[in-house]
Amino acid sequence: MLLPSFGEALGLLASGDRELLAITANSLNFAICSTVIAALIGIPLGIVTTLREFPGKRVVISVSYTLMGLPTVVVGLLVFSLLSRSGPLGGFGLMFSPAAVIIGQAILALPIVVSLVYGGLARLDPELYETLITLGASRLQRTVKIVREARISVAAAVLTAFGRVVGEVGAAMMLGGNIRWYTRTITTAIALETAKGAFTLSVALGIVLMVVAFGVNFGLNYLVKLRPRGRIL
Amino acid sequence: MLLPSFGEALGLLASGDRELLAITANSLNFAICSTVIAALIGIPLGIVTTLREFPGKRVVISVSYTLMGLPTVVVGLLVFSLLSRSGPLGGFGLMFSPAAVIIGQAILALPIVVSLVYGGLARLDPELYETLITLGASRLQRTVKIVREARISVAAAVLTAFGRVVGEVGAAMMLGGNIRWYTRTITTAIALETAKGAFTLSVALGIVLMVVAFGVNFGLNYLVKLRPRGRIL
Amino acid sequence: MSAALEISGLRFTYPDLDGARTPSGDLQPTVSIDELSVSAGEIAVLIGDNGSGKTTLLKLVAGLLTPDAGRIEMPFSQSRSHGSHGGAPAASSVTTSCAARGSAGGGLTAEFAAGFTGEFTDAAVLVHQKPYLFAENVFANVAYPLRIRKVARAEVHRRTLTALDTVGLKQLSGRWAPSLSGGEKQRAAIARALVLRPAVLVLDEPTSNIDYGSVRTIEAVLRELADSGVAVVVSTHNMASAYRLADCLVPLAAGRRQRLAVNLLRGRAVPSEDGHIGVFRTTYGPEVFCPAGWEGAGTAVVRMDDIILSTGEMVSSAQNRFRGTVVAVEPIEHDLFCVELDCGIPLSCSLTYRSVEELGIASGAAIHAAFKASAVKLY
Amino acid sequence: MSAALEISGLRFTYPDLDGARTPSGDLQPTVSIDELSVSAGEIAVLIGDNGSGKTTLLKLVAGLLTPDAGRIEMPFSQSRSHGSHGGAPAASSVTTSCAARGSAGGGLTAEFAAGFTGEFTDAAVLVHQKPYLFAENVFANVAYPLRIRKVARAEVHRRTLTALDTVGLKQLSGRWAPSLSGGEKQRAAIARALVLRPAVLVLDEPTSNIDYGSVRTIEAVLRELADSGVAVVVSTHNMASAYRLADCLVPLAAGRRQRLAVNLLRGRAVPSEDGHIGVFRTTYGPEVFCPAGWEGAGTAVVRMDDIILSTGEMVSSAQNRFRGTVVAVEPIEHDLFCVELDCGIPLSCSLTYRSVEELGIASGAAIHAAFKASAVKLY
Amino acid sequence: AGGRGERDADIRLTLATTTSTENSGLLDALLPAFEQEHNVVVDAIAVGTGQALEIGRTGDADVVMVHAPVLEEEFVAEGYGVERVYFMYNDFVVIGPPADPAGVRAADGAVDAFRRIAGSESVFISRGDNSGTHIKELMIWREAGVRAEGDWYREVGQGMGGVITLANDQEAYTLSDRGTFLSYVAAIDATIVNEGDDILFNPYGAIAVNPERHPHTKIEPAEAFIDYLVSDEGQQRIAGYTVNGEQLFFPNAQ
Ligand SMILES: Nc1ncnc2c1ncn2[C@@H]1O[C@H](COP(=O)(O)OP(=O)(O)OP(=O)(O)O)[C@@H](O)[C@H]1O
Ligand SMILES: Nc1ncnc2c1ncn2[C@@H]1O[C@H](COP(=O)(O)OP(=O)(O)OP(=O)(O)O)[C@@H](O)[C@H]1O
Ligand SMILES: [Mg+2]
Ligand SMILES: [Mg+2]
Repeated sequence: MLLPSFGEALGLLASGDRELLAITANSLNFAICSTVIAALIGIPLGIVTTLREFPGKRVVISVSYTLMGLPTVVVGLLVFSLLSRSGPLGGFGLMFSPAAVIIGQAILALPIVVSLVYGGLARLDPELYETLITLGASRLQRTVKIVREARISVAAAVLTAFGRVVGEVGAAMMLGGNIRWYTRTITTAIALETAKGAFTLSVALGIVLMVVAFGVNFGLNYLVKLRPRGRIL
Repeated sequence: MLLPSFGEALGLLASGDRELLAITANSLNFAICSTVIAALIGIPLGIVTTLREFPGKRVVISVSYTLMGLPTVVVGLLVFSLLSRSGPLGGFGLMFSPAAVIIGQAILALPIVVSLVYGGLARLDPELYETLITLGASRLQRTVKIVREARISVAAAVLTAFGRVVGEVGAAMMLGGNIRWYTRTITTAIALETAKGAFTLSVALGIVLMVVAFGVNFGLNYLVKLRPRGRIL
Repeated sequence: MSAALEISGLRFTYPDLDGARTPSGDLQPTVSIDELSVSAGEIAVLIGDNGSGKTTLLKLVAGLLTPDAGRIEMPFSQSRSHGSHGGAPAASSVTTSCAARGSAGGGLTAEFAAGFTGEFTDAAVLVHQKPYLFAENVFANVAYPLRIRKVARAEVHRRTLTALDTVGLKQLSGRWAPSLSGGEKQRAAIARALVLRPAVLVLDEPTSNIDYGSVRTIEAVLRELADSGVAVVVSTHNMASAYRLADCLVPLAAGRRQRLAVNLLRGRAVPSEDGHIGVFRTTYGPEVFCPAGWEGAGTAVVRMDDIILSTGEMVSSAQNRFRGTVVAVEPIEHDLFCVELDCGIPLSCSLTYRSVEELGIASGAAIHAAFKASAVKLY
Repeated sequence: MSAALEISGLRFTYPDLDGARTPSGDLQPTVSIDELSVSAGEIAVLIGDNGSGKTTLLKLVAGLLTPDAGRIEMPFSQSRSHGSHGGAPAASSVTTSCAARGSAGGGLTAEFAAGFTGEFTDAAVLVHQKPYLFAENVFANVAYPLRIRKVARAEVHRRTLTALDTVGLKQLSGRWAPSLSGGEKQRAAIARALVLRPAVLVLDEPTSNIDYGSVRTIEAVLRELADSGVAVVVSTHNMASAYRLADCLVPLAAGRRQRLAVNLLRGRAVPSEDGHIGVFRTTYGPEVFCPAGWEGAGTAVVRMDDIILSTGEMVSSAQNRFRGTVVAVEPIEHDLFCVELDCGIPLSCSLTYRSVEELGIASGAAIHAAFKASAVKLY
Repeated sequence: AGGRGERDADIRLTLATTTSTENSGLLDALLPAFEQEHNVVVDAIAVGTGQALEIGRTGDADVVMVHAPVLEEEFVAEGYGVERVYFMYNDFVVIGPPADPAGVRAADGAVDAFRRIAGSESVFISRGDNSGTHIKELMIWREAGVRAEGDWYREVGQGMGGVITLANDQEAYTLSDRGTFLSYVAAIDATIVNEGDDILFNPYGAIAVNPERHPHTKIEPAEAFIDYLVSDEGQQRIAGYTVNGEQLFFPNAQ
């Protein structure tokens, strides 16, 4: 009885409801920006963690895995304490703006990217690294090539991070403030409708979210070819 | 100003505050149960997805990756619509109980396990699979061995799922109801304290969560030896 | 001898998973074997250039690839069901093809059809060209196939150590397998197959990374295994090893069997009185003159090109002169013919059409054959 | 000839990352080379049993492993900085060891010290035993090292196709590299190293999976490369290939250089009048009798054991008889000595202590050496 | 921590309530005595007003305790609730930046205050979530005859705490219940700029879920609970609950 028809949700989207479109655009915008930031920082970090030996490496890896589970409200609180008017970065007036959400979500995404990139690279053939060294690839060139060879893992890491942030509500709510027409995302809208007791609408929004996320996902999958020929069991 | 001292939080834990211990126990209990359930179902699913060719495989993988981003409130709502007194499984009276939380969290964890196990196994040497077939390993034996060989990836998948559920608040809140002494978890407690404006206590609880999660993480890492000798770049 | 492995009408092409990436125009099947049978106790050796389809054929035999058509039978296999693997899109076409050939094969046709989906693994065990060793120690690797068969602990221990000893790795049994050297890995993989004593043992270039001395050891092991009734199929690029091992030498090119271009004679090089020349006593009885200094060699190889035929007795520097009869004359390619002789030892030689005409060679004709001692290569 | 690669006092042991998994008692270094130098234009061939340390030594030369002690110098390398890799825990001890030896090495000591952390990669390129090909097509694999060096497109194209042609893979240039056969992969990897024309080319068992015909092609390529001034270091288990290639044959056992047990003579087997016996014209001038039928072979190998010495002229069935002088007498092991002779061609033979005593062999003594034609093996 | 301890009672009563009762700490002061006396455990589920009522509708709660008279009446009228019982009230306050740019402090009552805010187009934060507070806010706008629209009127869809934080950060006005404002007052600059108007009266009601709709609901303990709320003991406890010396809720059982 609570489950809306899939059609109902798509109907909402298709009807081009201006508010729904704006909310959806916000969700995508925040998630994509934060994932890109996290990827730009996290992929190199994951590679360094894999390729370098340093004291405490195992602890670093464990910490990174642990931070994947960072509760979104905690991230929200931390960023809040930085960006709020009384915080050290209060002067920029970033609180309750898209920028604040993106910062929070990037922080959420970062350990996911680092951990999963590490996890993927750690399984690469050791000879790949040696081959690159011996062929004289510079550090940057090695990195690029390793990422290309491990593109399944890297793509999976990025997709996972994207999925995580697009579906998270804590940081978006705390940092964006769920301001209508400005920082409201699908997830904060869902939270709002749920609090209103409008469960059906919530689920419909959830379906919209999944459809949108699936689109992004499928596109990226297609791009990196999750199943390169001859490298799969 | 919002950041409490780490010591304050640890002090709470160390002082053995009965309620904090109960909340922490709940968090762990729910997260571990749901992760175990998700692992028992998801690891075989991930393996099947990797090893089998079937039509629409790519779509299945994309869907699985997409579901990783399933917003927790949506899962909460879906499970609510099933377990609610007016839902099909209402007769069991599971709503607002630990069981409900565990079911919801297991649903959240499942696509994570499946996707990441798939991602990990897809990079295994194709010769491993052929070797197992030719040595006459039964399907179960092959599965066991493949998991052992890919234990880094599998452990990473399980850890990621654990991290995700231990830090999520939507399902725990919707399905458990944040009932004191019963279904209150660290994350729902954080949400409560945040709503109360007790930011300092929230962050302290967040730190407790991270410490606990780190413990579990480190233990598991140690168990599977994230860095088996000679297999790392 | 009964065939332990029979192949007929086998066709296989790699599915073109990604057309853009494969060169076009290469439409012939990767493997196309009309007939091949290996008896229990026999060693068949596949030779051929890179890309000629050796590995592909071996994987087909081991059930790791599914033929597009044709059949592979292993009458001695006690097939054990492990469920299917990899999907069997061609299974029905295979069955049809089997049915079309009626009862010609007898034996295990039904099991066979299932076999393509992985059920005769107990019968045919493959050792890969680049073996995969599990991330555990060497002993555990070699013991694995026994352990999964629930063999008793003591028995596992005994057989594993024996196998390790056989390949000369006993002292490394506690080592972490991924840290072994290239050849050590290959030997560990061979040991892991040996512990199973399968009906058909399939090895892909088993000695390619193994040191010279150990190659002989592995050859001896394979021979011993064959003598105990196992059918062994190996591929190799080491021609000396191929000549020494082969009961049946199978040259491949572009996935097809080629005609053998040499005569392979078993026997023993014995000390001769004359220091300049050696003597090779064939298993058929007659002796062949050969280069000196190879005492003990067990195989003599004479290229078909190197044998000269004539209708009358020849006077030449060719030490080896035989009288015999023509058994068969078969065309090889455009201008060339293969003439099979019985001279006490079977000999084949290749002739141009003109020579066949001139000498009037036909089945049953009497003939003289000659070849130089230096044309005999010993292994 | 100037040395393109000079190794001295080299010691390396695999760090015992996980003590529990390695067998105890194996405390000697994995590689321990006191001295080895390879000139520009020379081919050095490492031979030895599995686990003797060939791969380890090659990786040390290629800078992929960091020595515990000793030095590896490559005076011709134009070192290019790629930053360090893998960390260099032993770097300081290496430098110390270099300093201790003073200016003996000359040249690149400073660059060298840095070299261990990955900077002479341009100089020494390694082709792995199990090459890793990138997940892209063959052409892109081979072109990769040029592309990262920002070589012009047309030049990349030309050099890549040349290299592919050299190893006989031109027609597969569009193929998806991971789907190549074993030998095709190895050839692609060799081509990928060839395009760089490095000062020192290091190949680990480059022909182990390559077909018989192509082995000769690869050998010819390596020789050509050497002739163009490259120092080539290869390991192999193929003794024939080793004999044919080696300007300097380096037998290894347990990581240490061993004394060579054969005489390696360069020259050419020429047709002889007598059909029973062949003639090998050495580059030193004198001819050696050898088995017939090997016309064209360029290498003759005589085991040191097979040479008999006497003080007076011998009458025997041994066709090869030389007069010469003893150059050196050195103990090999307990009872054995190695006697180096100059007989127009340099020859070494092994003798027991008793024989040395009886024949009164000492440096400068005149001596007669003899060996049978059949003791000469041609390659 | 109150006297409620391990969950050992046989009967469990599910109470769906708005967050204000739990967040303010009132429940901890109110429930233990009842639980002990009746040997029940009250599972308090603090959610949004709409959600609390929805949980009641689906039969997943036995008692609903909210402060949205209109919605409550609808709930009872639909037959989900047995009877709506008022048992206490508190009040709303208008809060705003200390500088008070709209001059709300000088306003004559809440309706005038809202008119001033709209007139000066000072930023006003609305909860926009159909909660009791939101409904009250809309009522005041209606009374003021102002169409709340435009850049200055921001719907944020958060709980009360979030809205206060946001209003404080944006130096905006908003309507809050007194209890939640008091728990934030120490951490923010915003202050009460208007209070005491009759329209700001905020009555809380308790409704037992109708067992005719949901036979499994525990009507007896539910009614016992409502009886307890309106009993002398309950009323005294409500009156006696203070935060920082300030009384938050005022008993008003008839
Ligand atoms: N997975 C694959 N997909 C497409 N083509 C393949 C695949 N594997 C092998 N081939 C091609 O099939 C042909 C036969 O390959 P195969 O591995 O059987 O050769 P081989 O005789 O074992 O060669 P080698 O001596 O180099 O090991 C080759 O042209 C090879 O490139
Ligand atoms: N990563 C490693 N960790 C520990 N020991 C190793 C490692 N790699 C090689 N070894 C050991 O070091 C020794 C030398 O190995 P190496 O690979 O150099 O031998 P190799 O001469 O190349 O042998 P092969 O002919 O089999 O390739 C062997 O005993 C080997 O088991
Ligand atoms: Mg092959
Ligand atoms: Mg090696």
